[in-house]
Amino acid sequence: MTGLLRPFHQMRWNEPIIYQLGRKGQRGILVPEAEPEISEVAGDGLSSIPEKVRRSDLPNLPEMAQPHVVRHFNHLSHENLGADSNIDIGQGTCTMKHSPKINETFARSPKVTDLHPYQDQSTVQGVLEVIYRTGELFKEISGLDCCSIQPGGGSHGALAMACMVRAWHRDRGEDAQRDEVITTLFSHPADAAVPKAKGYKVIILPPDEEGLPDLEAYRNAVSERTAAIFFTNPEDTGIFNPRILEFTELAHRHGALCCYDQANANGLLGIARAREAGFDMSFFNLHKTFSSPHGCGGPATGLVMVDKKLEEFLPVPVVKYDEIMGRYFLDFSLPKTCGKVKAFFGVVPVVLRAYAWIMSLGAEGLEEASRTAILNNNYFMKKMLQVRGCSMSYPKHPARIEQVRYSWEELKEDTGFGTADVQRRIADFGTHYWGSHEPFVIPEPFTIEPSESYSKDDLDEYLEIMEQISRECYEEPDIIRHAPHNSTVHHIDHDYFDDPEKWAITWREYNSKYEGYFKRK
Amino acid sequence: MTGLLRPFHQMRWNEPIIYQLGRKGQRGILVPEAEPEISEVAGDGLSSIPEKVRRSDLPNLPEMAQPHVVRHFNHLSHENLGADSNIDIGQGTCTMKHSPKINETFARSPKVTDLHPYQDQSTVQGVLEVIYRTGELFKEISGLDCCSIQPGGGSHGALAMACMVRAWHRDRGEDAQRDEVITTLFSHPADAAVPKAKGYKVIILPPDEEGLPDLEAYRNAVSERTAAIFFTNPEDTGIFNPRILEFTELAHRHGALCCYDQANANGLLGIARAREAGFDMSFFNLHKTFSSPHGCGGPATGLVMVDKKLEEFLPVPVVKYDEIMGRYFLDFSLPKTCGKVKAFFGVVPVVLRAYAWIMSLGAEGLEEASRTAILNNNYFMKKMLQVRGCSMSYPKHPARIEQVRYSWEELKEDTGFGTADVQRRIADFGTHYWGSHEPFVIPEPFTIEPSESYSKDDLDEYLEIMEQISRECYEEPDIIRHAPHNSTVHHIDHDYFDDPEKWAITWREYNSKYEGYFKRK
Amino acid sequence: MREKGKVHPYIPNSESGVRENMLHDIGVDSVEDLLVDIPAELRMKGRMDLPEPLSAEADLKRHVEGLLSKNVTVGEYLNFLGAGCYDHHVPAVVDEIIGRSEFLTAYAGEPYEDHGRFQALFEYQSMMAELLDFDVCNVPTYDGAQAAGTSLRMASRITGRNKVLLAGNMNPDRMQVIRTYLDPVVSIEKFEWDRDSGLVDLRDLRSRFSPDVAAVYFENPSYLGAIEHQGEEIARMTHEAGALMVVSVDPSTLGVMQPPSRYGADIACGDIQPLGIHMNYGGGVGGFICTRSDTRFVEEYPSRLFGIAPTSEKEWGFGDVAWERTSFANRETSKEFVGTHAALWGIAAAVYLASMGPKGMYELGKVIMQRSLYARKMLGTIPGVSTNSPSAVCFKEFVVDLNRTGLKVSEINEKLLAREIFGGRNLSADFPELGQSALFCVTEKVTKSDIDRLVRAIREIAS
Amino acid sequence: MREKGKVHPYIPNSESGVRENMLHDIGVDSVEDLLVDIPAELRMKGRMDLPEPLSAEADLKRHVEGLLSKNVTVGEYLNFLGAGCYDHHVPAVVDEIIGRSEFLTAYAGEPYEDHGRFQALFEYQSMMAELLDFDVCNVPTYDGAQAAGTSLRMASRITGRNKVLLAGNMNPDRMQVIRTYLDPVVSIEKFEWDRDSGLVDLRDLRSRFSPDVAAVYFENPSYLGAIEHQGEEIARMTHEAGALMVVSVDPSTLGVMQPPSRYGADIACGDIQPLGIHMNYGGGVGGFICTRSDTRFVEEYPSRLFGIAPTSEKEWGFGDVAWERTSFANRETSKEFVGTHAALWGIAAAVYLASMGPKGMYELGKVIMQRSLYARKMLGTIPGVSTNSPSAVCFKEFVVDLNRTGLKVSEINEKLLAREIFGGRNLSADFPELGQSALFCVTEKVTKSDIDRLVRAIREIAS
Ligand SMILES: Cc1ncc(COP(=O)(O)O)c(C=O)c1O
Ligand SMILES: Cc1ncc(COP(=O)(O)O)c(C=O)c1O
Repeated sequence: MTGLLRPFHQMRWNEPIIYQLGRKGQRGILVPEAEPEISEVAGDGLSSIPEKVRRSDLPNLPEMAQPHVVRHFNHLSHENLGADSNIDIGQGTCTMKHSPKINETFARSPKVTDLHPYQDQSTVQGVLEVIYRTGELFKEISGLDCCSIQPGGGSHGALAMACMVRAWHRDRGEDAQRDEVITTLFSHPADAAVPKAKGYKVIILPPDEEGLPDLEAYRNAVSERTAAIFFTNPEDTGIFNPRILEFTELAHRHGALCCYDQANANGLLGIARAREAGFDMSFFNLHKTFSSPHGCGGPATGLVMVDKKLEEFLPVPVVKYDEIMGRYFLDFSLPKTCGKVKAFFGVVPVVLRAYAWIMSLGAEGLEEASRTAILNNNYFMKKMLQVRGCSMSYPKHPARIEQVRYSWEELKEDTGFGTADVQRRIADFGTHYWGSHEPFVIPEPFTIEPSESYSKDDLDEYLEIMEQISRECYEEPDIIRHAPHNSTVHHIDHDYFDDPEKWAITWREYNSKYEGYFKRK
Repeated sequence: MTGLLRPFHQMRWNEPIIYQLGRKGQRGILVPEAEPEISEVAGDGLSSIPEKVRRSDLPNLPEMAQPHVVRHFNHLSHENLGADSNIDIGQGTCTMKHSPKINETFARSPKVTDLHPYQDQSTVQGVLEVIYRTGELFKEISGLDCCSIQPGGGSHGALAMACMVRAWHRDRGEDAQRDEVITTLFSHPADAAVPKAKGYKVIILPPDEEGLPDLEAYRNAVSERTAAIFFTNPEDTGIFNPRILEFTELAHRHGALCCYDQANANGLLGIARAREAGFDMSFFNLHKTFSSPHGCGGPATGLVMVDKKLEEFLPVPVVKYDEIMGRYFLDFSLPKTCGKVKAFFGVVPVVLRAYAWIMSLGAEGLEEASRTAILNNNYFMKKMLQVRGCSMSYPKHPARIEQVRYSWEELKEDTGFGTADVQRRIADFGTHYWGSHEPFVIPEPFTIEPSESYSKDDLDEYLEIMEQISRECYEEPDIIRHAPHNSTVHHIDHDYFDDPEKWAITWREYNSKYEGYFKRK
Repeated sequence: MREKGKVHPYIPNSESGVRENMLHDIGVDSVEDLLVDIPAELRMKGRMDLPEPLSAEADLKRHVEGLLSKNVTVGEYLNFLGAGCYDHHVPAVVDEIIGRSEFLTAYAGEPYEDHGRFQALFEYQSMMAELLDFDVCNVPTYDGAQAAGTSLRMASRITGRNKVLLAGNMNPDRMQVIRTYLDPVVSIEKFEWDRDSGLVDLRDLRSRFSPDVAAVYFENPSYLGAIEHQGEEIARMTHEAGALMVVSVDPSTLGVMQPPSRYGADIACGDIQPLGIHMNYGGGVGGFICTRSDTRFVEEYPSRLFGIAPTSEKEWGFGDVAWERTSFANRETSKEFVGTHAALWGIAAAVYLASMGPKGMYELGKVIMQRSLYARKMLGTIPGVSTNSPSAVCFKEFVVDLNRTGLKVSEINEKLLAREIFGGRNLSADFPELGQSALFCVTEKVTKSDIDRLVRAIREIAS
Repeated sequence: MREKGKVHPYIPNSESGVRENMLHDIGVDSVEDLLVDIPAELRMKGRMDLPEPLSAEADLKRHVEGLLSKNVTVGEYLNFLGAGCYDHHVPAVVDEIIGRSEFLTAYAGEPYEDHGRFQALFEYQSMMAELLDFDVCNVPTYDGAQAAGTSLRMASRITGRNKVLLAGNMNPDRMQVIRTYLDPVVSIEKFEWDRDSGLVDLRDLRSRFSPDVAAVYFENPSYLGAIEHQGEEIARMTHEAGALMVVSVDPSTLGVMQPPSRYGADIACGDIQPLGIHMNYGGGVGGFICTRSDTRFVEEYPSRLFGIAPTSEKEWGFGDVAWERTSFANRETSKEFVGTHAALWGIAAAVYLASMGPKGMYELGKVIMQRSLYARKMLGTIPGVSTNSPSAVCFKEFVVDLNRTGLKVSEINEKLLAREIFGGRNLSADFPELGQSALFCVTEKVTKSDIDRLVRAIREIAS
């Protein structure tokens, strides 16, 4: 009971694959049956399906009674952590934070879940008002003017931006000429991949020796071919680019648009905004900074804000307020719209949670969140750098915003263990740690983002885990080598993911390749 | 992956006591503040409290931020099993079964949770209708005539019965004379303890050599002093008393009332009822047979059914239907009522779940539940008796109803390990097992009740665990001796529960007796 | 008798293939063969006459939600009812935690596999003890009424006496339960309350002591809302008479009011419903009993008491303290009885208290005092309406005297209902001496504009 | 700038004492000192002009629930809207599981600490593959629209061609998304549908093939509800032209309808919303893409694909298959991009499919067919109302031709609304060729009496 390290063991159920459970004939739920009067009129319904497309067999699904469905998925949930259960600071760039339970009750209300997108708009005034008000809040948060909640995630927000860039230049007759997008190496991969998917040639700026996008390289890259720049700032190094205005101004001077990836705005609320930095548009991940839970990877929202001049290019529809009628409505009439990026209108429960979170904190509270995130990050960094084998690059920026990309280069050199080994071992301590996204120019990287949801005690506990693992790398290599020990499962053989002969993406594919336990057929 | 035994490990967080968490000044939730206009009129409110009773300090509660409250109790939940997570057949007499999730959604609806008991009855017609309809269903289930949902658990149901017994005899002027209640040794302890708490002298019938209440002893016991009999049938031996009618008739012949403990009715639905067995009243645990979840031990309902003749003695109020007005109402006007046993009217969410469960199954489904419970029990028994060291008494009754009390007598003799040792070890397999309630006339007892919620595979898995533990007792005693190994905690020192010098019932008491980790002050 | 082929989602083995296998393993032909012990005359004839089942979940949902939609909630209307069941805010965290299946569907697991619930309830006991400034608290009983009843029977056993004195200004619903619970073992005598102040009538109380009095019981605040500040005097008298003082207290007051331990109570009890538990039409109740760490007291609890203990690996372990007291251990010599009570609400209260913390409980008390004072003052400005009598300071409830409106409480409440307001509890039946009076309750959820709306409505109705 | 002493429940370190400690440990005086990299001109001036916060949870709840109460749900009114978003019954088990915090609040944990979500999504993939009779399925994409868009871009990459042919009777909302997603890399051409049958116009389609056609895309059922049974012919033509056939399918049909793999589809896609996911005003969407186990196809998925692998202790292990495809691994050479999509809905669909099983999916399809056939027939009996054209057999949706009522769809729907009925989707804007027609949807939740109520209402309105 002394010290912060807890003897931990994760739940281990050794849960079978669902197809190994149940028994032929069992049912998990029953479906309504047609009334006799209906059968009289409509018969069995099925014989009217043209024979060619009438299913000739039953789909091979599990057959399980309800208690077993519940138990199985409960067991799987026990074998998962989640932000509610661990000190979830190890997922840099993702702003793991507390999602207040009250907001869940809103999102789960039938008043949200049981609405059809094509209901008469008079019957969805509540949800339209929430969307509208959220846009109003983000005007202040971003400094920009108009809002779309349509994108279903951060990368999707980037897509909406790329689509608007195309529509904008097309409108000005410059689309053919402007076939390049510039981004930076430490920006999120989506900032390159998305414009590329949208048909742009992507130029990636390397970092300079301070870790910031190389301004010289940028000057050479930007031109009349530049359609837009897609920048994350701060990048996951946590260094705010103090010259960002030079970048955006230069882009503007060349007729390009400036697109801001604010997936992670958690260090900047009320402190520095898209507007002041000269961006024309920006997206925000409501599932990160704005506290909607991540749901194992969505549903999510990459809310987009744009400058007034881009309003008519927004995806349709947008929510507007009719002052005279006193009602909210969906406006589809943007003649220059970039089109739609998502079915229907967007992910309302996510927007609602973000709205509630912002309303619960207000301007002062949002700022407090950012300032605390910065405080936590710098505190953690200070201590983390004292852990043996850990370092960071770009020491010219000793203060960082909300996250830091670290390196185990020295650990690797000293012990042969690198970031993947630490990652494997940390599962034994009931928490999570992530090895950073590409590029791996910082060797053996990891990114920590200790958002405002974590206390000093949490950070100290996590630091103690890092120290312990570092110590083990130096002194007890066998522990690391065979980790994890106290997790749900043990060392996984990765060949089975990269070799097409070996991989199995479904149980059916497994059964076609293997019998018993991975015995090749 | 072969066999049914799973390598299991329960979640081990080594979670601190809540007072070891948080930090001075932290808040988990904020409370509304008075509007300025109110402060103007009412001041700070507090100074109006007479000084003598104005609290002079703040209560010493934990100070925790919301994420930490969530995380702490999540961790504790991880360190608990529950029927949703394990093959919960080891808690005999408690009818652990599946509680359908749909019924939870009903119970959690604001249309249930957010009702005040003194609302105008026109605004609670839905809940009154549910109570009324539940009574109607139980008329068929029990064969009896009138219903009260007031008791807050099975023992409370017994209390309501004892109170009606008193009221009945008082009404007939026989209260002073009738000061005895007869129950049986294998009946639930509540059937003795409750009448005793209600001022009765309790006579406990021993079992005869067949394990049934000794009829001879009963004939000697019953008299004009007998106020009532309180019988469980079947008792946890699982043997249905085929001569129960002789008991009830004899009681009636002596002017006594016959009270049935049907806490566990799970083997008898649609098969054998209180009415046919001659009982005047009976209680039913809605949290057992009728599927309301147990909530770690309540809230619960011990619904009481009585014969028509006892209607006016029921606890007040009862729910009635006014045909003319077409509305349900609370009837307080039972002049001979036994009084109230519980605040307000009863535990509505529990009643609602039971109502929904019965409605989802219907008559055929309820019978199917009982028949399957019987099938499961007899299947399990057959296999369990093949486990080395296990036996049961009263072999004259080779078929049992819904549960069986077994014995590890032989195991104990052979290995020195008994039921408590098995209990300690079973935690290592992710399930639970209970050593029966007193009396321990069957040596080293345990009671298994495999309700209809469990599949053959579940029973086989549990049996394999029992076999494994038995094998270990014989062959690997050290494993048993030091169990549990894979649970949340290890061997607990029981002296700290029985020695007043050592026990600590609160953290505050702990701190007054100990410092550090159990170091006596 | 089974309908061929019908498989129930809740009953895995209702699938007929597996049944045949199992019957075969048992060595019988049908379940019927397992019912040999039930004689024919005890078998039910025919099938229960129940409604057609709603086997499809969608059909069941529609049916039940259809019934429930006939209810009107306190969220839909404006509510001023209290009288022992209170519409406090329930933090969402509470519902989240007690909704988790590991707590919701657990029952009586052992400290090894159900460590979590033992710890959670030990923590509940610990926080309640701090709130009450006592050393011992039990796992929740059925409700505050039973907690009071048991406290009085504990007092009776401890003192070896069998009469208790109960305050006339106590909750009449609770009074009925206590009566049932004590009868015929302990007898009850009521003592007077002062009609002007609303407090205990000390003179009357003093006159009633006798050597068979085991305990004096009063509530703080009283049922009529009054803050009782004569506790020390009452304690002095009571102890002089060799009896124990039992005080039932609303725990939501304890951020701003002294707990009974501080003015001499020997046993404090009450209902935890105000601590984060939904009203549930009165079903959201659970009782607590707190005492000193004194074996004479501890041994008399019928309830479960979870204690802390060391383990072989230096973890926190838990288990039942003094198990032999309980009816689980000794049917004939137990202290009253124990059973399934309201443990989950105990966990709810634990989450609530941990969320609120010391300052939350303080601020809760403060805003309730402020808003209820405001409401009392404002209602008092309506012609024909008086809120001055009884005159004591109140916590969240107070008596509104409507006699001079010329209307009955029932009439006024009916008109309030038409305006979507649940008016105060009608006192005319339980306290006929007050004529047409009602008990209004103002919790932290009631805002100024709610109060103003009420005042406007009554002003209209009364004019 | 901090308001002194204000502590936020969501921000543990907002308590000022600990901040001082931490600043001290860092070696600075204030957070301001950590903002050195942000030049003054980039700093926000003043404070954001946001509404006063609702810091108390009770206040927040009242505010938000007040807003939401302005919505009317499909449970409160009777609903006949479909058109790509369907009001199927969502089993309570689904909400229970996806509401569990371990799934809800998890994100990107590794297979060691988040084994559970990997397994749950592997099982999702496995069940979807069975439903579709294909070997591979991805972790859900944003929605069925993006699944279609990506399927078409996969087809383009596989064939090395850059034009796709889309059926004219497809979902117009989805069409817009596909257009955005393909532009400017892949061009789109629409082909005709047969106005009489409602099915693909084979002649027109045949005329449009050219060597740059990568794929033919149609939906089954079509947006207008028709069951397309010419799949084999379309596949033959398509494959002869060297193109791939991409079919988007409503998975709720697949208990009774052949999956596209059985009539020649190379890629099947669609939206999982019907599989146990609440409509959420159109936000409850998630896309699936299924193919054969063919590396040429697998390598073109942009999505995550969870695979199974052995562990050193012979457990089931999981991880990402062919990670190098994804934009997480290679920003410049990735297949499109991946990000946070809709994983939780994938778990929802897994729970749904496991609960329903083969027979549940079959019975679902059957009752929908029966009830929608009944509705179609009954509506057709109303004078002025026709449900015969297009003539194809439909699944849960069908076109109701209201031209001869002399009323506009919008007028009829308004009158239905006044009767608390959401009428069918107005087709007059998207399909002007149909004049005043509406698309009505009947799921398993709609009972005979609901349909009769609708028919009565329209009969009244139209007369
Ligand atoms: C900076 C940045 N941009 C974009 C994204 C992509 O967001 P999403 O995962 O919601 O697609 C992320 C997510 O990690 C991010 O950190
Ligand atoms: C036969 C019998 N009677 C009474 C009871 C007491 O019920 P409760 O625990 O609800 O008080 C039980 C509970 O185990 C029981 O099995």
